Amino acid sequence: MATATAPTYAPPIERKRYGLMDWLTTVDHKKIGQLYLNTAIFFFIFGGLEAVLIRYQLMTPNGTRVSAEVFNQLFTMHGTTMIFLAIMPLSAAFFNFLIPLQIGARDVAFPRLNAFSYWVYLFGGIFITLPIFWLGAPDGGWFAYAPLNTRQFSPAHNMDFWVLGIQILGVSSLAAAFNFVTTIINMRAPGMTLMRMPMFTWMSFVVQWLLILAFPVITIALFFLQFDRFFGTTFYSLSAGGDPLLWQHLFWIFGHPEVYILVLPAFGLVSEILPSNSRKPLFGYPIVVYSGIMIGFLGFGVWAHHMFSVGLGPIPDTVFALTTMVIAIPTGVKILNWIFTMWGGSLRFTTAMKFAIALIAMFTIGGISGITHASPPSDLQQTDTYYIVAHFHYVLYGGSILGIFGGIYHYFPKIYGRMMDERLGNIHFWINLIGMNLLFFPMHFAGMLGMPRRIYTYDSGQGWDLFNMMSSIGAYLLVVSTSIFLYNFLKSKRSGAIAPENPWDAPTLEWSIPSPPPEYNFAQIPMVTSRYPLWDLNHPERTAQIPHTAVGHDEAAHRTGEHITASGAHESDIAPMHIETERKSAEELGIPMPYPTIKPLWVAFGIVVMLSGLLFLATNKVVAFSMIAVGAATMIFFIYQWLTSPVE
Amino acid sequence: MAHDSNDKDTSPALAAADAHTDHVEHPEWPIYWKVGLFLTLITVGEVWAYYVPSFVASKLFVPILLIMSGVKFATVVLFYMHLRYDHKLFRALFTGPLLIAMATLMGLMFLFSKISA
Amino acid sequence: MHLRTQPRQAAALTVGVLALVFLAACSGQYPNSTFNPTTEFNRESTSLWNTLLVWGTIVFVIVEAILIYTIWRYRRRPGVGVEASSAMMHGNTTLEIAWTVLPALILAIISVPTVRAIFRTQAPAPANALKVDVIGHQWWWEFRYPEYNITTANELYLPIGRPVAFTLRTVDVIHSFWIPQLGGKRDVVSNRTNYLWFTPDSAEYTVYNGSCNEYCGASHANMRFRVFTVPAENFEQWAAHQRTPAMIQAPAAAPAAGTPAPNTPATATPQPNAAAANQPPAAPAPTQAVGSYVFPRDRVPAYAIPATPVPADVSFPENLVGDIERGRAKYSSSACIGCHKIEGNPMSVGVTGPNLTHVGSRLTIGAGLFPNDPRHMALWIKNARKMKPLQFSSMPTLGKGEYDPVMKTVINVGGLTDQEIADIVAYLQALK
Amino acid sequence: MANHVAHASHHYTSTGLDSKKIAIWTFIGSECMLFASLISTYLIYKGRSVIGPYPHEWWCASTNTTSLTRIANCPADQLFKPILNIPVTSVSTFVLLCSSLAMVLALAAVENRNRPMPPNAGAWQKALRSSKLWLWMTCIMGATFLGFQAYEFTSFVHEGLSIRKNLFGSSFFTLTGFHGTHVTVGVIWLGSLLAIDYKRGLGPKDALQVDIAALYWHFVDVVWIAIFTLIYLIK
Ligand code: HEA
Ligand code: HEA
Ligand code: CUA
Ligand SMILES: [Cu+2]
Repeated sequence: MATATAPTYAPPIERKRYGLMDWLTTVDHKKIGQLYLNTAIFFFIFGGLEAVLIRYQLMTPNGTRVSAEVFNQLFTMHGTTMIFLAIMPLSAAFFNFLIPLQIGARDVAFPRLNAFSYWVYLFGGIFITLPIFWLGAPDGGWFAYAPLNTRQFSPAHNMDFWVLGIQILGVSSLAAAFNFVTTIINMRAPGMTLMRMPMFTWMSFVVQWLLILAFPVITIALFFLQFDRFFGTTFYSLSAGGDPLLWQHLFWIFGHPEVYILVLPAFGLVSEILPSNSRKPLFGYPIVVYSGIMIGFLGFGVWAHHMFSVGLGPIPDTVFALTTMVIAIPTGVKILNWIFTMWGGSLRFTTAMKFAIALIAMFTIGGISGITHASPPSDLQQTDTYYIVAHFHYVLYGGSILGIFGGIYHYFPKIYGRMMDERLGNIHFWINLIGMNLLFFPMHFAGMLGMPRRIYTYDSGQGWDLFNMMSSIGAYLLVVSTSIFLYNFLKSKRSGAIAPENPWDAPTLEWSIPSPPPEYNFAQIPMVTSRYPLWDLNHPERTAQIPHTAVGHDEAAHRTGEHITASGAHESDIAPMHIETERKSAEELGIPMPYPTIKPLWVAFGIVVMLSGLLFLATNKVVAFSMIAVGAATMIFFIYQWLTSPVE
Repeated sequence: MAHDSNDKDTSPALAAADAHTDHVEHPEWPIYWKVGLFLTLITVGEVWAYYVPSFVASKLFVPILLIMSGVKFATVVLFYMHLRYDHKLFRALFTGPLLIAMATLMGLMFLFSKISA
Repeated sequence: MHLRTQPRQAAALTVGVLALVFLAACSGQYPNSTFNPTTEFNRESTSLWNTLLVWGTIVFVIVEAILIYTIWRYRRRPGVGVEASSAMMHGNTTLEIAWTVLPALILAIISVPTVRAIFRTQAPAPANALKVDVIGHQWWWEFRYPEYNITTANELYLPIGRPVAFTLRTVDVIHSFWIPQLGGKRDVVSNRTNYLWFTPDSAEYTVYNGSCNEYCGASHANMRFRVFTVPAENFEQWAAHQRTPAMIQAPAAAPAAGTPAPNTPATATPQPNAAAANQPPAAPAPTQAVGSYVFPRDRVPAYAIPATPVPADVSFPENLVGDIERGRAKYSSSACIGCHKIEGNPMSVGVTGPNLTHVGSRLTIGAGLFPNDPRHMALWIKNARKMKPLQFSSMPTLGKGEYDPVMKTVINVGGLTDQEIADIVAYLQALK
Repeated sequence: MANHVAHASHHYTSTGLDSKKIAIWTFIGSECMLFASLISTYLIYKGRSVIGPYPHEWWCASTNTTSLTRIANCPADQLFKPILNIPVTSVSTFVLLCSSLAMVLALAAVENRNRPMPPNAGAWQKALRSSKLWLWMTCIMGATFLGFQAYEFTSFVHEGLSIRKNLFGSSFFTLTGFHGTHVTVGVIWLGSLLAIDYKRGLGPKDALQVDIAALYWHFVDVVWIAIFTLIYLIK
């Protein structure tokens, strides 16, 4: 971002925006977080409905409720939607909302880039979702293996939408990742050392690195596919000698880190929920941090465990089997540290707590089944069967989704300033827990008894009927439970009980400010002296044994040119750890806030228009090129505007 | 990423002195031109090697070339990109990903038996 | 109290659900179970599975037990505050080392048999192995026995007790070749060749189902095949018979309906095919052709006979009598010959479709999708693209006046009348 | 933003470093994976094209045979020479290297803008203080590199290698094309800095802006160092 520095700026025009415009132009990480949250919940419902249609079709053998073509679109879009449009953005919602609050910052490092990420995600999501409405949706499976994904075998537009859509969504994830890495490295409050960061921020930090290193690979794989489909290059072309395994390797080099991108934020949320509701610090904080880092790091060395059946040969199989198994160790460490966080505590079973506990129980099942196919000869009987479907739903639903539900119940008061209905939450939890097990557990059996995945129909008398019936009933239960959640979410937003600053008596910074937080988050940046600043104030006995130091405080004072008396000079910008209750406006406090701006939205829009132009390349050159031109022009113009206008 | 102490920040915060002039003194022309010359010489060496058939035939060819470009790579990064002088955080930000990238590349070369153990 | 009882309910309910499923799994018939020790490959993977299952269960039980105990024991009770001993407050190094090392040990234990099995299952095939070339097509399987130069489709005959070595290729996208009962799957990868071998030494004298397991497009679900594991001598007979050119076997009774009586080996006087042309539909004179064998129908288990429903919008008049000779003539002059090969029919030389030389002797058509009887075959020929989701490059809709869902047109010119279809069916059914 | 001196007291940063500089380094780390994927693909497909032309061998189309030396008795119109043109590329490589030198000098000039010039400073020392000069040099050399690449691409197409021709064509043009795009972006970026320089002069307070652009520029150069060896020189 080669922007000129302040002096060259045109004098900023201060304009307050209201209503819709307020949302379209916001650069406030909390509002952007809410946008992410609501959009992602919508897409979760959408992907869920696709899944329910899948179950409806498979409920009985030789079902004819949906056609083969539609079914293939359903499972492709279900997987794509859930992963790229539901779970990743749900995590992003928490990144946006929580990271600055947890590290005691007033915003992210690049607020406008943050808005940009959201708009790209929204437009990308719409772009890739629309075609399902005219039954022209992507139908190559969520990992779209070559050569089935090439023009030769998928001549229609279906896969065009997929390749362009994922490309667009990648832009969003990467932009956000750079932003959060910088934020976490650089925007921490005085004394908020890395080893004092709340666990959610830590896991997010790892995830940002996974995004930064994994997404470029899929980006390239997608560019190859894009060029093949639109410009006739030969990367995956059979006649030219292209190698389908190139796609598979590139995809899974991204794909495996991706699965930890999906689960680590949930792990982070659980690591916040458990201590608060056990009234006890996280057990073995450092080792939980390191295990998170290890999981992320090892995640780059296991990708070929998705390819045991393609015939890599015994030596690669062995290597990847072993590296894969090793990941069980750091993950197990997490599981047991969570359990022992509760050990000796005084547990309060809030809905959030129930979801956190359920995650421990359910994810373990998925993890262990993961180990059973980390062993290639055994995997050869499992791969591409429903046993795999069972595995990844136990880790994805039993891991990511349960954790995120927990996170929503836990942080709803902070986000919306109102409590969620615990009674409904309780009902949601139990139906959800029973439903998901009824849904996914039988899949283990269907798989080991020979049922392939991605089949739109199966013959009767194969011994799969009962299990499929169970799964389908389970899915219907989840419709019920999720609907209850949805109702609770919308109702509580409007009429939930007013929430105090710290309803759960939690230890971390985000709870030291009003709910919902004021636009500037912290009137005075707190100077942190330990890992559990709020417990230092409220429950010193809980944190008595961990070291408390004022590391970095003088330096901060020096750097901000302020002198903090022991009591904390109150007109100063930073102050000793304290709790803020009254909310003033940023103007009153003289805190400069970034200007709202529409530019990021337009840039995002330009990108999407530009790429959409490719769709018409084959049919109507004029339309194609004019769309590309207009899109590019919009993008460039607003990037220029963006870079030459002041932030605040 | 790994920071291994509970109470003491091993993050670079303490090292940096002052927000206003956060980058340390960078070298000047007297160093830069030497670096440039050094890079040019290696490049000449590489191209020359390419034109000696006997050398191309020998099994030293590839390793030597790789070493030469590796040295060039490192030189530019250390001197022109100032990693040698700048904050150690930047070194971490760059070398970490670089290592993963190179490991991945090597892995792929093995998997497609471009190189064999 | 309300909250207090929850964890127990949780445990109870979830355990209940799981138990239910277990029961379901342990009762009933599972024709595609991966747990049958029918080949050394299967014994390897099954024993490996057992090891993994045991250790997995141990880990699961331990973890969940500690979890449930913890949430029950330390649930909040009025008045009782945090009672954690200082050792359990922030962490406990010995414990943490313990649950780092123990999993490592378990993994070490399971990795040993894993690695052994990897190398065993991927060892080079024994020299005496029966060689079978598997070629994947969207959406059917081509099987070749180079030693016998037999080419067949969607049906494998394997001699019990002799190693079989598959060479796996595909002409289009990636598919995956799997016979759950006999051994692990292998992908057939475009521009690559894969290998898989095992010995059906303890396989029964029966039929197993096979399937495609890599998503390969519209009819991925309909890319099935059948494996007949038969005694060695029957295999040789079958092979000897399949090697011979097509032999028209007059049906037991006209109309050419239904399957022949069980166990009656296909009978016909082998003859040069030039003659076949001017041979009248001879009265069935059951003469034993030496070394001819087809898997006896009465031994075919129910699960091997497809029950795929026929789409409502395709129909074929009942008991329309087809004439073999007319059928042969029509077949030899129609579109069929462009894609299908019939050894002994000089006109029929196509290679893109399944080889039909002995199609009459097969159990199923449409890649394991329908039983091979005149009715289904007629429906298939009339409108394959309604019987099974297909694409441009595959079996066209042939019935006159039929709607072709792929071309989105009604077939008129070149379309076959029901009578012509019946004749062709009679001819093909006669190719035992 | 954190780097706006004016707001420093409002934007306390934990490392005291500039956020943009951290971001650009993170971005460069990400770019490592990007180019690693591209280079891997080129190397994986090396020698896998079913037809020529090839990077280092002669190719006779009619017989589809290759050899390191000119193939005798191959009809002239069927004979394709090795595609890669080492002399030309060596020059362009050298140009890009020099642009890196110019870039660091530009940065130094900006950083030292306010240093008093020694009284007996010669023309060269004065030149060293001219950020405009060195930014111009960098831009021009970058543009020259792009010119070379344009020439290279067109001549390859004339010699029968298009991006659709074979695996070599696809992976080669895509890899070098990606790099070329990066150079183009760099030239535009430096151009915008030049514009600012003419508008109001770049001083120490802009050093960070220039530094960030420079880091990007050097990285693009570094990538080319790898490409030149792995793609062009190694046979
Ligand atoms: C949230 C996402 C997520 C997570 C966290 C995981 C975690 C793991 N996964 Fe999973 N996986 C997926 C999502 C995920 N996976 C998806 C989506 C697919 C399918 C993609 C597709 O084909 O569509 C897949 C597929 C997949 C495959 C390919 C199967 C196939 O296609 O043939 C394999 C094979 O090794 C595998 C293994 C593992 C392993 C070993 C872990 C480990 O990380 C698990 C570690 C955890 C534990 C083991 C439990 C806790 C540990 C203890 C209690 C300690 C003691 C335990 C032991 C000693 C065993 N996964
Ligand atoms: C995090 C990711 C995630 C999640 C949460 C889920 C959730 C579910 N999945 Fe998903 N699934 C995948 C990721 C996920 N899946 C992936 C990656 C694949 C592989 C795709 C591929 O092969 O390419 C897959 C594949 C897959 C298959 C295999 C398809 C096949 O191979 O043929 C099946 C089959 O049953 C299935 C079912 C379900 C069901 C029933 C749910 C349920 O849990 C859904 C629960 C949610 C709901 C039920 C929504 C609630 C609905 C309402 C509230 C409606 C009422 C409200 C209004 C109308 C406003 N999934
Ligand atoms: Cu063939 Cu799936
Ligand atoms: Cu994986």
